[in-house]
Amino acid sequence: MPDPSKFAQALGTDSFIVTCELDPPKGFVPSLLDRKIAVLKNKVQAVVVSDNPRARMLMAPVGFCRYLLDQGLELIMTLTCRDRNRLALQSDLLAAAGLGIQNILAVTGDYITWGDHPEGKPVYDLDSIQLIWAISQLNSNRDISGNVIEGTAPSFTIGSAVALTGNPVGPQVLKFRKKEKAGVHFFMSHPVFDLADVEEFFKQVVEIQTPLLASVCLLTEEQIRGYVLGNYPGLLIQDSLSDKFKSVHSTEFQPRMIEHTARLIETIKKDGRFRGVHLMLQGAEEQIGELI
Amino acid sequence: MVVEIRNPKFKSIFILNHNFEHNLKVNSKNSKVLIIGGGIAGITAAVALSRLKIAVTLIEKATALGGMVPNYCCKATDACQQCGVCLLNDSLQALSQASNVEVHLQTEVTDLTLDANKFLYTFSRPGGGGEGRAEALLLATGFTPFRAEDKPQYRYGILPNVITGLDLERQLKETGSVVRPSNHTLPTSIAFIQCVGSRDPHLNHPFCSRVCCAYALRMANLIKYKNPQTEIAVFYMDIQTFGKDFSLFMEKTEKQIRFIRTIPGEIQKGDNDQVWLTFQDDDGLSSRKQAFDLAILSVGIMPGSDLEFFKDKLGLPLNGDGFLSEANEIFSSKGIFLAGTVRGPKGIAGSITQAYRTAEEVAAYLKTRPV
Amino acid sequence: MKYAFFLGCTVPVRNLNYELSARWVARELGLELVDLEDFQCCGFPLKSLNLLDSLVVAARNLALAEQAGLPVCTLCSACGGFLSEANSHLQHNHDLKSQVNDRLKVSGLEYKGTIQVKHFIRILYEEIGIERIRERITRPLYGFSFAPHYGCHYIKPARTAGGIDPVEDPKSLTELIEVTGAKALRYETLLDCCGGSVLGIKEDLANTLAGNKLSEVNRLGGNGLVLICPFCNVMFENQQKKIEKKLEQKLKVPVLYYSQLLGLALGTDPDTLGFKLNRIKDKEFLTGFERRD
Amino acid sequence: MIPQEEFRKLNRVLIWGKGQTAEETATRLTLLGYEVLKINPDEQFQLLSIEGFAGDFQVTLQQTIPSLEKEGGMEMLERIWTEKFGAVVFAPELVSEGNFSDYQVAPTEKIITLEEMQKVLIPGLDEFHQGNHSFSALPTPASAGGRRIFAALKPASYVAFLVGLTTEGNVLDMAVTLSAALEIRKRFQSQISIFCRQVKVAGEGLERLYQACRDEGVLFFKFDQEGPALLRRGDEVVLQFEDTILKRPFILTPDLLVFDSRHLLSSEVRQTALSAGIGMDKSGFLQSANVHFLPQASEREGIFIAGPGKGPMLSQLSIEEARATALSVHHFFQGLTSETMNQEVSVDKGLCTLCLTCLRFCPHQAVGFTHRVFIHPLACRRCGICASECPMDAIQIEGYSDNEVEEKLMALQERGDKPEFSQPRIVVFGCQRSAGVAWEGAESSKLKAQSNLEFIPLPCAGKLDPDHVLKALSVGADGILVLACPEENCRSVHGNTYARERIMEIRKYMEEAGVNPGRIRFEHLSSNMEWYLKEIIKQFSETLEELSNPQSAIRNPKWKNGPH
Amino acid sequence: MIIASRKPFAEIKKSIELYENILVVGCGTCVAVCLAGGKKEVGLLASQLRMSFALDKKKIQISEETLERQCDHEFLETIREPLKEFDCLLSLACGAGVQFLAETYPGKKVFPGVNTSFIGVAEAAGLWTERCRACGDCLLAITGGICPRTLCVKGLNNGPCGGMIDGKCEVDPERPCAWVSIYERLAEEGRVNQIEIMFPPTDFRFQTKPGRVTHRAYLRRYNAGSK
Amino acid sequence: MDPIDLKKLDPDFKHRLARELGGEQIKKCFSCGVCSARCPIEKIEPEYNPRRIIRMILLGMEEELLKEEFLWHCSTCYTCQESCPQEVDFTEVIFVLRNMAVRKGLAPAGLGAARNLLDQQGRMYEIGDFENEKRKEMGLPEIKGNAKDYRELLKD
Repeated sequence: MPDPSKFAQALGTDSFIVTCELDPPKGFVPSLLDRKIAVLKNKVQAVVVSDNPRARMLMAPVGFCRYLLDQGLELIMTLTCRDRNRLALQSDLLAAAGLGIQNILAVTGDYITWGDHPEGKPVYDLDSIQLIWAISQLNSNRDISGNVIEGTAPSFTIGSAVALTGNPVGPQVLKFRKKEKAGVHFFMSHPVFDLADVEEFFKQVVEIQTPLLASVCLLTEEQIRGYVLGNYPGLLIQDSLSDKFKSVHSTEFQPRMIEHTARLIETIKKDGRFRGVHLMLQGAEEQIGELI
Repeated sequence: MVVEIRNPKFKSIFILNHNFEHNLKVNSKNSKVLIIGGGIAGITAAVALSRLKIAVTLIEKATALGGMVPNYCCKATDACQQCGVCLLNDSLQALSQASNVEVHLQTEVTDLTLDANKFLYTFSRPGGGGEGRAEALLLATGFTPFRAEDKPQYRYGILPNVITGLDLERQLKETGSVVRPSNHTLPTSIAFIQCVGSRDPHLNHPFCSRVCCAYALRMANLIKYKNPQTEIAVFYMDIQTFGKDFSLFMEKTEKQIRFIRTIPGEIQKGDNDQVWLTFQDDDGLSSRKQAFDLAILSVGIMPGSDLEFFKDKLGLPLNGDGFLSEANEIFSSKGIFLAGTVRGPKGIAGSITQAYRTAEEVAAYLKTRPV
Repeated sequence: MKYAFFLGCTVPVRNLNYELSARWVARELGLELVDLEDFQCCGFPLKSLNLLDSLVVAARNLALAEQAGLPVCTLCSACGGFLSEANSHLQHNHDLKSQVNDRLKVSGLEYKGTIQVKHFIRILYEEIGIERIRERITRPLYGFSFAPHYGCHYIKPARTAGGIDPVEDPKSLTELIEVTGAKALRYETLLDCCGGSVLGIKEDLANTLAGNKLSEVNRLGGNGLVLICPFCNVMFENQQKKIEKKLEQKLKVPVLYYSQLLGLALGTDPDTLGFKLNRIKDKEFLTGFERRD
Repeated sequence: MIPQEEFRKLNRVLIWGKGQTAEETATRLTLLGYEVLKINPDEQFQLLSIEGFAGDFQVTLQQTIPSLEKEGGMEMLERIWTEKFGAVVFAPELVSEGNFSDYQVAPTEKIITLEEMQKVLIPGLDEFHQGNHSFSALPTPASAGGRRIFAALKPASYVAFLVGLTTEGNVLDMAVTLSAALEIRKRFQSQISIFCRQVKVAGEGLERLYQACRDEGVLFFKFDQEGPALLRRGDEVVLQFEDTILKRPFILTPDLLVFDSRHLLSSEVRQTALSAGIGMDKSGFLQSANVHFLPQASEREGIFIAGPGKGPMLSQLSIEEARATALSVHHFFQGLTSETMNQEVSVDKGLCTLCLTCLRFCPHQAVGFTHRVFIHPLACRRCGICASECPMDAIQIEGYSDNEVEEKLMALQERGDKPEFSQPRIVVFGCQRSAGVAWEGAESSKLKAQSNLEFIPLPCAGKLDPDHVLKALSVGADGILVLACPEENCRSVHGNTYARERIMEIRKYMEEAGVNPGRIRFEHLSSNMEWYLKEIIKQFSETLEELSNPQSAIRNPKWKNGPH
Repeated sequence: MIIASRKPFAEIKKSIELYENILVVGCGTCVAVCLAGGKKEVGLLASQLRMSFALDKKKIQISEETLERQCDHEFLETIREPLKEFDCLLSLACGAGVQFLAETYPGKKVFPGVNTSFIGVAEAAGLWTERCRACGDCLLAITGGICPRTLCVKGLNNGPCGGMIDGKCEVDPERPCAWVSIYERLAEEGRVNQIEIMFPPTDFRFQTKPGRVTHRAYLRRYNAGSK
Repeated sequence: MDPIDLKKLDPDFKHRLARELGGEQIKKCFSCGVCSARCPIEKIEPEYNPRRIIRMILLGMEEELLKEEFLWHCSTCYTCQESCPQEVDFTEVIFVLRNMAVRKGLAPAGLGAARNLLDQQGRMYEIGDFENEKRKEMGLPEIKGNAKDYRELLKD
C-alpha cells in the first residue's frame, strides 16, 4: 500500500488546512494556467480539481490532475456521478490511482440542465454514497462487483460534500451519517456565508469525527447583485449579504468582498469545528494571498 | 302537532313534527291572488305563488313588465358589481314558464273593495275593462323616483349637464357610455351628488333611500372603468352599506373616486356648459366652487303615487315615511300583502327576498284563512 | 281693496320716489291705501337684540291695523317680512301671544291675530293680478330690459312669507316687469342678497355683497335694476359710488322701483313717479321713453 | 342516468343554525308540512359532511358531550352519526368578537363591547328585533356587570361609542348603537358621543332614529380616515381626535367606552361550508358573492343559506330571510316530481370511461359514480360544463347536444355562398340566459334577421365546446363570437371562466391550423346590453373584413367552400 | 395510468400530408382520461386538419373513429373492415397503442398523434403528474410510498443531493425534493432507520428492454419456445 | 392648538338654544354644509361659517361663540334656512345667538343706538318738520306718529 497522501497526513495534524478549487481548462493552454499554479502552490495544502463543474464540459479531471501533479501540487480530484456509469467511474479511479492521484472528492454532481449540454442524458448510475463505498472497495482491492483488483490496492483518501446549511437539515444529516458509514475520510461543506447558518446542522451533529473543511466562496459582483439569475446548486446568497454590498461601487467591489471574505475565514478559523477552509475563488485564484 | 324533544344530553336539538302534507292544497278556482304591479317584486311573487299551484292575476299599468328595472344598466366592469339588474330576466323567464299566472298589461285597477275576505276590483285597459275577484291582494306597486326639479338649486331640467342617476342608468343601458347632453362629448370630470330628495325632512322625506349609494358608486366605478382618466367626485353624507363584500368594494372605490362629505349648495352654469358646484371644501373651513363637466343627482326612492288610492280604498295606513306601513298583521288578517318598494326603499335583491317572503305568507294565509 | 299702508322707517324719509309711485299706481289700479297715524317701526331692527321686544313692537302695529280692521300693505320687504313673521309666531304660539299682549297693555292695545300682512308687490301680483294690469298698460315699455331684484325678505322665510314665490325660482316680479312690455333679465346673481342688514355693522362686507350683483347687472347691460325694498335701495343706489370705488370699476347701474316702472307703463310721467329723486337713472331710457310719444 | 327507484325524496329538512332565522325557518317549514331537525352549530355539535344529492343527502354529524362523571377531569364523549335529509338550510348566527385589538385597548370596567351594552339595556331583545327600536323602562339588571354599567350611567357621565371605525361598519351595529344611545339618554341623561365613519341608516326607521338621537343631544363625530387616538391616562382612556367640521383638536375622557365588534362566521360553520362545497364571499361570510344565488341558493341544489351568516343584517331582514327560505325549500320539494326527472341530461354508458372529468368540473356537485358516472337530475342545473369537458362526448344536454349543434352548423354550410353573404359570416355562441336574451331583445331584432349571423345558444357559456367552434370554422364561418356573462356573474359559478380559458386553447388550435386567431372573439355580455351586442358585431365584422381583405398583411383563410 | 399529450400540430400535419384518406383513431382509455386522445380530441384534431388542408387547397378526406382501447387486439379488429378505405392511420393512443395498431395492420401507414409522457395520476382537473418510472424493482416499501427514482430528478437512492434548497429540488424550485418528502414521511411514521442503511447500486437488469411480463399461470405456455 | 376637553364644554347649550324661539330645530343638523355652501357672507368672510357655528353650538362652545364678532355679520338673507334639508332655521338661530350675546352684554357697540332711537321716537329715522315739509312739497301726507308708549313698551 502506498503512503497516505500529503493531504491525508495534513488531516492528521492540528494545522489549519487551506484548499482551493481549480477548474480544469476548456482546451489545454498551459501558459494560461501557470501563474495560478505558481500562486496556489505555496498557499494551499491541496488544490481541488473540479469535474465538469455545474455541468459545464471541461477537460477530464484525471488528465488535468496529472498535469498539476507534474507541477508539484497536492491534489484532490473531484468525481461526479453525473457523467459516468459504474464502469467508467471505477476505471477513472483506477487511472487516477495509476497516475498517482490519491485524494478523491466524491459528489453527486449538479444536474445536467445547469450546464452547457442541457439536452444530454445524466447518468447517476451510482449516487455519491455508493461512489464513496465503491472507492472504499477499491482501497481494499475489490471492485463493486467483488472482482479482485490486480496489484497494490489504491489508497485513496475519500472526501465528500456536506450541505451544512441545508433546510430542512434532517435529510442532510442523514446523508452525512450515511457517507461516514460508507467510508468517507473528510468532508467539504457547501459554501458558507455566515456561521449562524450552520448552527441547525451542529445542533443535530454535535461531534464530528471526520475532518470537515468549510467552503468559502469569493462572490463575484454579478452574483451578489443578482445579475446572474438565481443561485446555482449549493450557493445560496442571502438578501442580508447582498444588501450589505448594495451601495458599494463597482470599482470598490472586489477589495471590499475580499476584505469581507477574509474576515469570514478568520471567524471559521477561530470557530474550532472546522479543520480548514476550502476556497472557491471563481477565477480570482491569484488573489488568494489577500485572503489568507 | 309540534313535539319538542328536550334531552339534557342533546341540548340543542329540536325535532318539530307536523302532519305531513306535500303540497299546499289550494283550489285555484277559489284562491286567486291579485298582484298589482309587475315590477321585480310582483313578478317574483307571481312566479313563487304559481310554483305552489296558486293561480295569480298580475296587473301592470305599463306596456311591459319589469317596473323600474328595465331602465337600469348592467354595471359590470371587469367583473360583476352585483347590481342585480340581470335578475329581472331570470324572473321574466320563469314567469313565461309559469302556467297559472294571468298577466294584464296596460291595465289599471279603477276600484277595489274588500268584502268578506274577497277582493272585488274593476280595471280598465285600452279597449275596455272588466272586473274580478281575488282571495288575496298583493301590492307591489313600487316607488316613484324623486323629482329632481323639486330641488331647484340643482337646476335639473335647466342646465343640460345636470342629469339624474336614472338618466345616467338609461344612458348607460342604451348606449353604454356617458356623454354630456350639451354636446355629446365624454365628460372628463363628473360629480355625483347623493341624497337628492332622500334624508330630507325639509322635503318630507325623512328616510334614507338605501339604493343611491349603491347605484351611484357602481356607476362611478363603471365610468371609471370605461374611461379611467375621468375624474369623479362623490358628494355624500354617509355611505350606506350594500351588497356582499362591501368593504372590499369600498376599498377599491375609494382608490379611484374622490369622496367629499358634504352636500353641495347649488349648481350654476359655467363656461362651455360646465356646471359649477358650490360646496364646503374638504378642509371644512370654507366653501368653494368647482367646475365639472357633468353633475349626476342621485335621486332617491319616494313613495309611489298610487299609494293614496290604496290608502283610500282599503284604509291602509301609511308610515311616517309615506310608504305602506310595516304593520303586517293588520294587513295579513285581511288578506292584503305587500312586497318590494311599496313598503319602503330597497334594492333589487331586497325586493326579491321580500317577494318570496310575502308569497310564503300569502300561501300560508290562503291555507289557514277563515272560509 | 283697502289696506292699511305701512310705510316703515326708511321710505317716508329717504325713498319718497317709492312712496310717490306706489301711491300713484295704487290709486290708478283701484287699491286704497289708508295711512294709520300710529304706525311706527315694524320691530325688525330689534330682532337681533331681543326677539320678544321686536315681536311686541310688531304686535303693536298689527294691533293698530286690527283696530282699523284693515290688512296691512308694506312697501319695505323687511317690514313686510317681519310683520308676517310676527303674525305667524303669535298666531300659532298661544303663550307668546299672551306674553306679548301683557306688554301691549301699556299701549292700550291687544293683538288678536285677525289680519294679514302683504307686501305691495304681492298685492299687485295676487290681488290685482297680471291680467288686470295688462289691460291697464297704455305705454308698453317695449325694447327696454330690466334686472329684477327680489330681495330676501320679500319671499323668505318661505314659512311666513306666504308662499308667493318658490324661493329658488321666484317669478312674481319677473312677470310684473314683463307685463309692462319690458324684458326681465335672467342672471346668475338673481337671488343674491343686497347686504343691507350688515351695512351698519360692517360696511365693506355689505358693499362686497351688493357689488357682486351690481357688477353682473352692469355686465348684462339693460336699463337698470328694479327694486321693491328701500333697504336694497340703500345698498344698490346710495352705496353704488362707494362700491364703484371699492371695485375700481364704473358701474352706473340705474336703480328704480317697480312702482316707478309700472307707473310709466300705466301712462304717467316720470316726475309724478318721483324719478327726479332717483340718483342713478338711465337717461337714455327716460328720454327714449319720452320721445316715443 | 340512475334508475328512478334510486331516487329518494326525503321530506326532512336539516336546519343548521340558531337564532331567529333558524327558528323561524324551522317553524315555517313545519307549518308547510316538513319534518325538521334543527341543530345549533356550536362546540357540541358539528356537521362533518354533506354527501349525496338534493333530496337525499347523507349528513354526518358529530356531537361531543363533556361528561362530568369521570374523576380527575372531564371525559369527552363523542358520537358521530349519519342522518338523511332532503334539504339542508344553513342558518347560522355570526359570532362577535369585541374589537379591542383593533383599537388596541383591553376591556376594563369602563370599556365594554356593544353586545354587553345591548344585553344590559335590552333584555327583551325580541322586541328590538321586531323593529321596535325604543325600549320600555327596565329595572336595574341583575348581573354584576350590568349593575356596574348602570352605575356608570349618570346625568353627568360621558359615554362614548366607537363603532365602524376600524371596519366598514354595518347597519346592524349602527342600529344597536343608536337605540342604546337613545335609551341611555332617555333613562340616564348621560352625555353621549358616537364616533364612527359612516352613520349607516339604510334600514327602516333608522334615519328617524338617527334624528331622534340628535334631538336628544347625542353628538356624532364622523371620521374620513383615522378615528380618535386612544391614550391611556392612569385608569382612564382619553380619546384624542380632531373634529372634522371644526378642524380643531378635542379630547374626551369617557366614563364608559363602548366598542363595536367584529362579526364573523364561526370556524365550525366555515369548516362545514368548505367541506360541503358551499361558497363564501371574500369577506368570509356564507354564500358566494354571485347575484344568481339570491336570495337563498347555494352552489348545490337542495342546500340553502339564510340569515346573518351571509353578513350582519337587521333582525327584520333575518325574519324575511327565514320566510323566503321556507318558500325556497318548499319550491325545491315541489319541483321534485317525475317531470324533473325527464332525461334532459344523458350519459352514454358505452362511451363513458369514468375519467371523472365531469365530476371534477361540475360546479354543483351534481355528478356521482357507481359503475358508471351519473348526473343527478335534481342536483344538476343543466349548465353543460360536463358535456363540453367530456373527452368522449358521452354527456349530452337536450337542446344543446352535439348532433343538434352540428345540424345548425351544417345548415349554415348549406346556405352556401349566396350573394347576401357579402358581410362576414359570424357564428355566435352565447349563454342563453344573457346573450340569448340580448339577442332576442327588441333592439336587436335587426341582428336576428341578418342572415350572415347564426346564433347558437348555450345553456351556459361553460357549454362552449372547442370542437363545435372548429367545426363552425371548417364549414364556412368567417368568425366566431363567444358571449358569456360578466365575471363573477355566472349562474354556474365558473362557466364563463371556463369558456374564456377554452378560447385560449381554441386560439391555439386555430393558429396551428393556419387560421388567424383574430377570427374568434370572446366578450362578456349581460342580458340588457343590447347596445353592446350590436357594437361588438359591428366591430367584429369590421375586423373580419379587414382580415379578409386581400391587401391585408394578415393571412387570409376565407372559406368559400367547406373542406368536404 | 399512461399520460400523454397532443403532439405539435405541425408535426402531425407534416407526417400525414402525403396521404389522401386518413382515419384519426382515438383511444378510449388512458389517453381519453388525460384528455389527449379520446373522442373529443379526435374531433378537434380532425377539424383542425380539415381546416388546415383546406387552406392549403388540398383535397384530403379525414374520418374519425375512437376505439375502446388500442392495446387490445380485439378492439383493433373492430375496424378491420372499414379500414380498407384508408391509406393512413393517425393514432391518438399511447405509444403502445400506436405500435399495436401498426402491427395489426401491416399495410397501413400509421402515425402517432400524441407524445406518451409517463405513468401518472390526475392530481387535479386537467393536471397530471408522474408517479412511476416502471423500473421493475419497486422500492416503495422502504421509501414510505414515495419513489425517489421517479420523483428525484437525479433518481438518487441514498438521500437528497446538496442542491436541495428549502426542501425544494435544485432543478425545479416549485417541486418538493423527493428525499425531503421521504424523510419527513418516515420521520412521522418513526421509521427513518429504514433509510439510514446504504442502498446498494440499482440493479438495472430489471429494466432490460423490451419488457415482458408473463402471468405465472401461463409461464409454461409462453416461455416454452423462448428457451 | 391645545385640545379642547369636551367635558369642559357645556352640553346643555344646545338644549337651551333649542328652547328659544327659532332655535327649536338646531339639534337636527347633520353637518351637510349646504348652509355654508350657499351663504353669501361665507364667500366673502370665511370665518363666518354656518356649519361651523352649528357645530360649536352642538359641542357646547357657548363662551367662545357668543364672543365672536362674526355673529353680527349675517345678512339675514335666509338662504341657509331655506336650503337646509334638516329644517334647521339657521337665520333664526343667528338671531337667538345675538339675543344671547346681548344678554351677556356682548353686543357690538352702537347696536344699542337703534334701540334708543326706537325708545325715543318709535322709528329709526326721525320725522320732524323738515321731513314733513319735504313730503308736503311732493304731495305726500304728513306723518305725525305717536310713539309715546314705546319707552314703556320696551321696558323690561
